[in-house]
Amino acid sequence: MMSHEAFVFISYAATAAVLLGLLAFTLADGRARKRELAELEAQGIRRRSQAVQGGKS
Amino acid sequence: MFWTGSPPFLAVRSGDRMRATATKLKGRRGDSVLFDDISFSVGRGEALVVTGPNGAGKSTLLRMLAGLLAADSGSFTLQGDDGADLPVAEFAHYLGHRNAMKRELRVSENLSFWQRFQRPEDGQGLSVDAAIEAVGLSGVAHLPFGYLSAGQQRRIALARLLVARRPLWLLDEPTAALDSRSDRLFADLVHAHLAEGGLAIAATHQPLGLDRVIPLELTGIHRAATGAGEVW
Amino acid sequence: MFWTGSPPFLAVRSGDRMRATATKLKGRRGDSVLFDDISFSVGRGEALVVTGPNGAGKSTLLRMLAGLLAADSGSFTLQGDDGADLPVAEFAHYLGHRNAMKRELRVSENLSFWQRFQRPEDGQGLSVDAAIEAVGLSGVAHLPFGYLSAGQQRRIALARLLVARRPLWLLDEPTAALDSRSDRLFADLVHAHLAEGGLAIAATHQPLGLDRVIPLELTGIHRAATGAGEVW
Amino acid sequence: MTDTTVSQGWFTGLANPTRFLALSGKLLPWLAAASAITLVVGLYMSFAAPEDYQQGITVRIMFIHVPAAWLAMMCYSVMAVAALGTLVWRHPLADVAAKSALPIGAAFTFLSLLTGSLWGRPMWGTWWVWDARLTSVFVLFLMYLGLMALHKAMDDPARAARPAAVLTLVGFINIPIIKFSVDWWNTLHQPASVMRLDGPTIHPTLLYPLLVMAISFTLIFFTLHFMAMRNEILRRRVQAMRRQAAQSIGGGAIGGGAIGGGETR
Amino acid sequence: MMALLKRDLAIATRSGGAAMLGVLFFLAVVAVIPFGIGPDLNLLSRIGPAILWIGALLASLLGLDRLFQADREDGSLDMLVMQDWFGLVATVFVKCLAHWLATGLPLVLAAPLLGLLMNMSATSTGAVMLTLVAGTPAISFIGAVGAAIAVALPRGGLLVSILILPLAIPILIFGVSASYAAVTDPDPFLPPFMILSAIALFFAALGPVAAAAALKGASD
Amino acid sequence: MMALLKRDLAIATRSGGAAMLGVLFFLAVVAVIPFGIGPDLNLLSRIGPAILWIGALLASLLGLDRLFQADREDGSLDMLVMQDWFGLVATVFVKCLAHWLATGLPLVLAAPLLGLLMNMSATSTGAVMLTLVAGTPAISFIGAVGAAIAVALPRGGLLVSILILPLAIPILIFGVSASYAAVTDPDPFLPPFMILSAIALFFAALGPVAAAAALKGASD
Ligand code: HEM
Ligand SMILES: Nc1ncnc2c1ncn2[C@@H]1O[C@H](COP(=O)(O)OP(=O)(O)OP(=O)(O)O)[C@@H](O)[C@H]1O
Ligand SMILES: Nc1ncnc2c1ncn2[C@@H]1O[C@H](COP(=O)(O)OP(=O)(O)OP(=O)(O)O)[C@@H](O)[C@H]1O
Ligand SMILES: [Mg+2]
Ligand SMILES: [Mg+2]
Repeated sequence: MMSHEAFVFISYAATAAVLLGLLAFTLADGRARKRELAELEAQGIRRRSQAVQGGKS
Repeated sequence: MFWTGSPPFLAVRSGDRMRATATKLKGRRGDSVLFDDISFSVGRGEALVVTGPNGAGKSTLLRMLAGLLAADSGSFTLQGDDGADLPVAEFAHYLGHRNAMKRELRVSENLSFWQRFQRPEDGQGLSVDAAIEAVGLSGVAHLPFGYLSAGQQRRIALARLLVARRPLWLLDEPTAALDSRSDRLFADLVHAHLAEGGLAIAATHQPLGLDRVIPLELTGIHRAATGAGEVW
Repeated sequence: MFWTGSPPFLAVRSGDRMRATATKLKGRRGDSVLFDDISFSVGRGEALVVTGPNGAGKSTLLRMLAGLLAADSGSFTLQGDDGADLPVAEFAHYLGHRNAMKRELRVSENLSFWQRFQRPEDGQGLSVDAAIEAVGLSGVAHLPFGYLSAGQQRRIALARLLVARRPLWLLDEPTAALDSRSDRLFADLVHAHLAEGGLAIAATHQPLGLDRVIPLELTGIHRAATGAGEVW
Repeated sequence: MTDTTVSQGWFTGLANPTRFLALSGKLLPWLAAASAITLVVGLYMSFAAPEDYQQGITVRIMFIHVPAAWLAMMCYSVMAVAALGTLVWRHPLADVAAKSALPIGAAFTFLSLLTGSLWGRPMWGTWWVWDARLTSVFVLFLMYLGLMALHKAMDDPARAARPAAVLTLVGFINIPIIKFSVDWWNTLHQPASVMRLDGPTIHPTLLYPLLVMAISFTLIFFTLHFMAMRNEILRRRVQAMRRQAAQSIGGGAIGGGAIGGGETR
Repeated sequence: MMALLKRDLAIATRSGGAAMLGVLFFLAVVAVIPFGIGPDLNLLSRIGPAILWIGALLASLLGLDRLFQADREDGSLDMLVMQDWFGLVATVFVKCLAHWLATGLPLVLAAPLLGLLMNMSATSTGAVMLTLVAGTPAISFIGAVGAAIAVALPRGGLLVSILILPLAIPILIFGVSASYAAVTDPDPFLPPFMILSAIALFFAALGPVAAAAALKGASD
Repeated sequence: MMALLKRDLAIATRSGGAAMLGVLFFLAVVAVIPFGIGPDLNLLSRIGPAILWIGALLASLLGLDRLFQADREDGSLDMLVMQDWFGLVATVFVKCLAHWLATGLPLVLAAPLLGLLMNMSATSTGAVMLTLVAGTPAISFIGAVGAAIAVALPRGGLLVSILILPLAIPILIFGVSASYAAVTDPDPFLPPFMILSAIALFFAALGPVAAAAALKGASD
């Protein structure tokens, strides 16, 4: 039987892990998308309305 | 004339104004505009033939006319003889690339299903046997549809148009897989349909053997969608 | 010539004796004999074109040649250059009415699957991209096959013949749904195949645009099976 | 293809993806900072809180269990509103909002299940019971995952939007079931003590840390959601540009050129 | 519409043997449960209604994903969608009905046999049959929504089940509790049965409409 | 052959991550059970192995009938049949393998989690996993025969379910009884497990050959 502290600790650790994981995934995803956009732009493909609405975000 | 039996309810009378009218239709697939600003008008006894290279958008156009795809803009209406709008879905037959028949059911079962499903209460049309006869396949009625050859299957799919009479025919490559005799037979069918006051719109790569048609050519040159289409 | 890269392993050399030979083939469907006593011989660089009305038995014949149906009697053999019998299944491509592609997979995935599945270890053939290019559809490689139009789908099905090189082509209505430009493109493909020592057997309703062909016409007149065929 | 047609109006103007990118870009740093600050304060308060006389130290699990459970339900509610947006206004940004909320909602639901289990073991003596509250949360988790699977199954986001929205709305009945399951069926799980019509019945020393943590989790949710929405917009932008590029290479498409059709008679 | 019903039934009985498959699966479920709880006839008869209901729910999932897919593949779906809104809703309704007749009804009819195997009393078996008659159509109707959503997916089977099962839970709950209420004394049978019927009616109204909407949207 | 495996897996995963779908499906099935038989943890843990096995059987049955039918409808089957005998047998084997990988394996891997939810002991969960590893491929292999026969008969797959499910039921029964034998004391685990493995091996050898023969004969 685990001590009660262990249950509390696992709860907080798991929460931290899940939330940080979600954050890391989201950041990595965003970075990958930006990279793809940059690649496309390097190939000279841009959004048609880019001139009007302005650039990458 | 092979439409025996019931009087030709579609027969052209003076003053008949049934018309299928497209106004500035625009069709898009994904991000490219296949066609834009397509307008035409087809009246009783007239046939419109859509041509164009593979991928031009013929099937897309026909599916829009049938109401299976929403047009990007523009409209297509069918007006009755009294000038009122008719629902295309109930007054048009659509024959697509696929035959809409169940392989495991007999030819006669398939056709009589569509007859009962598509013929309005007071509607007319050939009997199943007469329709099979009309496409020159008497004798196959009892075979499962899957046993037929490709051309025979297509001819049975054409027979569906005969068992429930509807004024507007939308045909997507109706003569695919047909031999030359059946090509003529098909031309006769359409002629008879037009003669009785029907309307037809067909997409095709092959001459259909019809003599008086309104041509509509899609160039197959697509352009990228802009404006409203570019959301992202 | 679009077969770039590897040397044309099929190139006709004097003394090449690869031949596809049918002897007294008899085909039956149900209780009727579709054809009987069909014999022909096709050598390198030659094409046999089977014609006949719908339901004549063209597809049945081709499926027999491919080994997908058992012949009622008679035989079909493919002899290699050294006169030895080759297994048809491994040396022939069969293109049926249906395209043998998965709608949900991308065009390139479909083709590279067939490439790896049908190309023998040491075999040759175009790369997937080159094959797509050869049928004039570069740019669609990444699209799901189901997104293509009917004619584009058929052209991709033709591209399958190019990604794995096999000497004998069995084609069932190869040009169905093709536009006239693609018809010519197809004729060029077959020409190239023949020029490099290939053999082709095609069933069709439309002129294929090939100039030197061996014709074979099925009459479409079937007779009831008798004798050995009539068991009951 | 009316689903991508943007009609004009203040609402759609505000929800224009490009404008959203600009706005959320400005807002995000503030949101992130606020989440971080409230989280630190909340954590400090939860560990400073006295132990419960009944539950001992395990009461600290409450400070993450309860906010996670609330967020799991709130996230689904946000999705349901977005689904209405998809179905009624047909705005593509609504679909983006619904889709990108999915993994976050699934994560919070998972956390509430996990911390609940970890709490249940010492308190009830079992990891899991199939009572109404727990099971309905489990079903919520399944619905998140099912919707994710549905989005993944359709490669074209425009085609997944409406079916997913329909399903989201149909599944919304589960939310009141979760909320009131403890009242409708007698279960092991304890009934509401904070969000009650007659005011909270929980002791302030426990209530305040709980509320701060709840605020913090809510801010974290919005931070992550905005980030995910931005990613999703960029993903769709890349997809659109790719398709467009491919079409201009193959298929003979030329920009803005003459196209098929025209008057025929 | 009768024509559609007849056609779908003809196809169901001719190929696939959906009815048989459902009943056999049902039988398999009932056959393995005793292994778990041992030869305790008392317990068996107690959980019998629940097992029958679970079996029926799961068996209904078989073949559900093909409800519209087969029609889509041969092109018939175009003609079905090419109707006015009421026509389409009615079509979906009839297709659900055909699905139920081919898979649900056989289960209802097989219930007495299975009740025997589970050592259930006649009252109990009767109650289960009654609730199945009311409940299984609801599964078909709500299942149609999943089938319509997954119509374009190659292997929608699992996905459809996943999407549908959570929604089918209320049907199961009230079906089982009505069955139990019929045999345990203090509980009245009618209230849960009425709720079950209400759910069934609700799904019969909602399912076809939602499925029709999904089909209209899916057409391409 | 690797290409075929890859393609079939790709098609399976296109519809939303096959592995995840399998697990989800299983979770949904397991979640539904307590609604039926009630939240009695004791009872649940007792019927747990049976539930897991029923879920596995159901997951295998969903979509099994399409194993060759999809290939037939798009014409691919012709190319598969147009191989020498060994090629065809290998092809069938690989297709079964792909089917198992996409539907059976995820269930095996998810079993521990589900065991937890069903309050099953570690031994019990382990035994179920072991029997599932041995048994679920057998269902795919014998199911292939049914799928091949179904492809062959243009209008009468009725045979399929009648032939195949009775063959699959022994797998289910031995799988479940071996799982129980592992936890209930007097019964030895090995005998039923050996029988299960023997059945699996037999079906793995017989299934592809029989299915290949049916496919060869079916081609028309
Ligand atoms: C896996 C197991 C569990 C799940 C899924 C779960 C789920 C939930 C949910 C959804 C809520 C929010 C309810 C609302 O807003 O009305 C909640 C609140 C709460 N839960 Fe749990 N719970 C679990 C286990 C536990 C355990 C073991 C305990 C303590 C012994 C517990 C104590 C609480 C408390 C104190 C609240 C706050 C109620 C309030 O003040 O409104 N939960 N839980
Ligand atoms: N479901 C779809 N999703 C996305 N794009 C599609 C879809 N169907 C067709 N397209 C694309 O739209 C274009 C037009 O297709 P359509 O089928 O209308 O052509 P078509 O003129 O009928 O050609 P064909 O003569 O080959 O039948 C093609 O480039 C095709 O790739
Ligand atoms: N699977 C089958 N079972 C029984 N009979 C069949 C089967 N397939 C075809 N037939 C019959 O065999 C005859 C020949 O069919 P086949 O498909 O060979 O014709 P075809 O020459 O290819 O015609 P088409 O030009 O229409 O493709 C037809 O009369 C058809 O009804
Ligand atoms: Mg077309
Ligand atoms: Mg043919």
